[in-house]
Amino acid sequence: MSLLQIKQLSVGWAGQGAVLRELDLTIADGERVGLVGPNGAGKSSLFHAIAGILPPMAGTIRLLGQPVRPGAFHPDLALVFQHAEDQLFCPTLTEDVAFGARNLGLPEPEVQARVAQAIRACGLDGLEERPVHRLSGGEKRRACIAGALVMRPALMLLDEPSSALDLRSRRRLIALLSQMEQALLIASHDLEMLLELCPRVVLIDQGRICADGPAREVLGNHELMAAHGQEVPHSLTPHDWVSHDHDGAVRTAP
Amino acid sequence: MSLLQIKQLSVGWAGQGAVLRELDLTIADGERVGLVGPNGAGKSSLFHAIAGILPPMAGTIRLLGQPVRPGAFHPDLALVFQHAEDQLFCPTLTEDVAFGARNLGLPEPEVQARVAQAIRACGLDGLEERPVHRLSGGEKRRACIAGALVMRPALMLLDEPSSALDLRSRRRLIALLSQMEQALLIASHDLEMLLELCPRVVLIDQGRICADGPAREVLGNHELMAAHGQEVPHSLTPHDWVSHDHDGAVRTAP
Amino acid sequence: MAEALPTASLSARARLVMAFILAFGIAALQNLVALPIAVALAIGALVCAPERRAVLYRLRPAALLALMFLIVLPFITSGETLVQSGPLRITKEGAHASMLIAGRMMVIVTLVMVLLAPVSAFRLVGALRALGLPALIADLAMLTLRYLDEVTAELQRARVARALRGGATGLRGLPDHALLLATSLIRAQIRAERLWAAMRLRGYGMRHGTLPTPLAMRDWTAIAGTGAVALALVALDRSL
Amino acid sequence: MHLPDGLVPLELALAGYAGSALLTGLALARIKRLPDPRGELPRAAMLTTVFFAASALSIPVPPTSVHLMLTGLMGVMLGWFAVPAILVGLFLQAVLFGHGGLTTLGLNGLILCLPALVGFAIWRGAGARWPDLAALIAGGGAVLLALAIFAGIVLLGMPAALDAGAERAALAVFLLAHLPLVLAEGVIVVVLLRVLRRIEPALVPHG
Repeated sequence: MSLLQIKQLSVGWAGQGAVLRELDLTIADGERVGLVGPNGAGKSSLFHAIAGILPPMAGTIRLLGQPVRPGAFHPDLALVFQHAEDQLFCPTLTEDVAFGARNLGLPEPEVQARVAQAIRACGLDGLEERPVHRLSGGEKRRACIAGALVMRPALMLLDEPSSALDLRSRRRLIALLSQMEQALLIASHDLEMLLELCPRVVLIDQGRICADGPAREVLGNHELMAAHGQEVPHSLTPHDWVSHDHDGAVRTAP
Repeated sequence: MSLLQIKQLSVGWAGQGAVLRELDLTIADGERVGLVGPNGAGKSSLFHAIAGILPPMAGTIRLLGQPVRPGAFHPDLALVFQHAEDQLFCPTLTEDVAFGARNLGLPEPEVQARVAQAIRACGLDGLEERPVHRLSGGEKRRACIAGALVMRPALMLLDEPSSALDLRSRRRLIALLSQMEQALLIASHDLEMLLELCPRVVLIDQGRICADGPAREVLGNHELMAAHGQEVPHSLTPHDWVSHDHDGAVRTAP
Repeated sequence: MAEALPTASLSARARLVMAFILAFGIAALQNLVALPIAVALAIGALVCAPERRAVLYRLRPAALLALMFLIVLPFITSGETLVQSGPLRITKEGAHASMLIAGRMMVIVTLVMVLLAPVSAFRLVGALRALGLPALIADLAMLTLRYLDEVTAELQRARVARALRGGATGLRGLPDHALLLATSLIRAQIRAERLWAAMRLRGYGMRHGTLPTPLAMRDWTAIAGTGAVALALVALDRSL
Repeated sequence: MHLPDGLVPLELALAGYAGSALLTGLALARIKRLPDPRGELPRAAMLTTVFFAASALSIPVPPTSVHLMLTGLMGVMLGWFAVPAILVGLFLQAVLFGHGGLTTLGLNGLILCLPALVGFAIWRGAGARWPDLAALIAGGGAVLLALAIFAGIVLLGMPAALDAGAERAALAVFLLAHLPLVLAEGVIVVVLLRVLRRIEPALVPHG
């Protein structure tokens, strides 16, 4: 049984026509999948549909064999938003991380244990009592992940997790995600990160899946990537040394 | 006479000690300088000090030979913040771009002419009456730049201009900045962009300048960059093909 | 069609002044003599308005309220019996009062909406500024409007995030709403600091109040015409 | 809870405008005495945006759902800025959504500004010593005060022939219908001010 099974999914916002069209996607337990595509391709809508925020116009979404009911609480699934600020609303880090665990109705010692574990896993030790708005960008991102981890979801959806992070924070985030056992679906423009994390990449454009396969094959396919407004990541471009024109074209030095 | 002359500048936020320490920096007219360093190195504080938002604890800042007075309006200097949203505070694009020009006390026809010119230069034609919150991320960034250009500053400070932009928008931004005649000081973690735009790069860490020189030399110096938590940009790393470990280390394939 | 209307080219300032004149004129009516004329005027304006769909939509809260007055007031006012059925008794005074209140309400709201619907909220605030609203209040209104959609969207995303993490529903969820609001206020404070820096750097407060452009002839004509209509209605109302 | 157009007699509406104008003048004079009135503006505007946005979203209070009024909280956090902020909000609600009215803008201003200023005064006087009590009064109490002023104005403006028994019944229904709001607002303001005093005390002076 696959963890997530999406069949013939069509999704749209009221009065604006379909954003996703008859989309099929299956994710196995523990699998890490990158989701790429231009802005407006439908990545966010897909996440909203999977999380049950946006009711589908047609098609089915099954998580662990059960249909995802719009508006219901699915602890097996966690969504990490692009803007960390939108999802950190408790006064301190500990309280925020504990929020989901408390709502699962777990006994308090179990909550405490899970919180401590999630905070440690995300490298946030020592910041337990810090007000969330005083955390740095990278810490906020990891705090969101800790708040999701504490519910022990089977699938985590991450929307642009590395955006607006500096190199060090980005590195830490990649190290953290690479150690996780959960299945991850990561939407990102940071193709280098996806290359490091995800063996499999899905390219979507205009609400349809245009490619689904091994990361190196999809991201390294110049023609395919260019057709959907993407650039092949630097590390997949064979070159010794490059110089750049001012018009932005990349030219290989002799 | 140099455009910007900073001598022995020390800066700090109230009650938190010095963030910048005895810093010297000179920028010539029309020069483009990249500013790199880890988060918390003092890049934002330097920008705030140059713009007169943060009064220096010691040292002098001269712009076009005149001292920068904290709190005063310096139309020769423009600062483009990282958060585009928070500096586009007028209802429509045209009004926002005109804001600075109107405050210079220019006659209305001159204001109109400058606004039209800035909007054209930034490739925002056709969006004149668009409410600013309806602009895309890339358009917002360019709108901020247009709002700065309209005052005809001699020096523009840009804080992470390419953050949160998709590839296409980033390309457009680089093309725009590469054509500008103003002196630019660009703080960014996007080293590839700095490499394209700035002949000179300044590396700061812990409130001090650690390196100041030609971009390729500073950014290509593995030892120096690693010592300050930075990575040498991919395009300066000689390699044919690389593979990545899951712990994030880059390994060159045989 | 919109171009054919004489009101299409009116300035936001003239529209505001006209809206106030009409609103106060109608509010002054005390009898049911002039009111039918006002109702006819409002219906005519609504039919001619290019934005009638939007206006109709915005009339809903007022219509609901007016209906409530129409239904309730006649029964709870003492006076001369008009109709009686069992314990329920409609009085003449009650019927008069309810029709007067509901009629005035609908006429005012309709006319105001028809006049102001074509103007964006930003331009309305700009018009108020030109009409002498203190700069501090006008700036406050502009900034509030500018960030309203965004802050609303942020709050809604935060609510979704709370729900996805199993936030309690009903009364037990109330403290969570306080937390969301607190977070929003802290974000507002941080945003305000950045905003202030950006405003100052672009010379906020440097400009000495520029004089608003004078009103056009058609604006003056429209205002004078509206004033005459309002005066005539009130005079007719008082003549009895 | 806004007074609509056409309900009250003209004289009362004009008196409302006079009262609100007086309050605004007083507030502007107090604001000008602040060390940096212009620098306070962005903060006041951004907080106002949040209050305005939050009151537009409904909050479930079984068996119903309410729209928060937040007038007492505005007083606590904005001080004298609450007066222009409330008037701006009322004007926009009237012209954008048809809530309230143009002729009753002055009266509605009084209904909300007076409780806001009372909330401000209570918090300044007692916020440091009895924070929870002051927050409760500034939250739920301000709603009650606004309800009272609203009811008073409606009674003044209603036709004289209104049946006394019906009047009392209507008042009772009106109060009962707003009890969930009083409760929700009281709880929310107490929790909110506790949190802010703990993690961002600069936002709530006098606390």
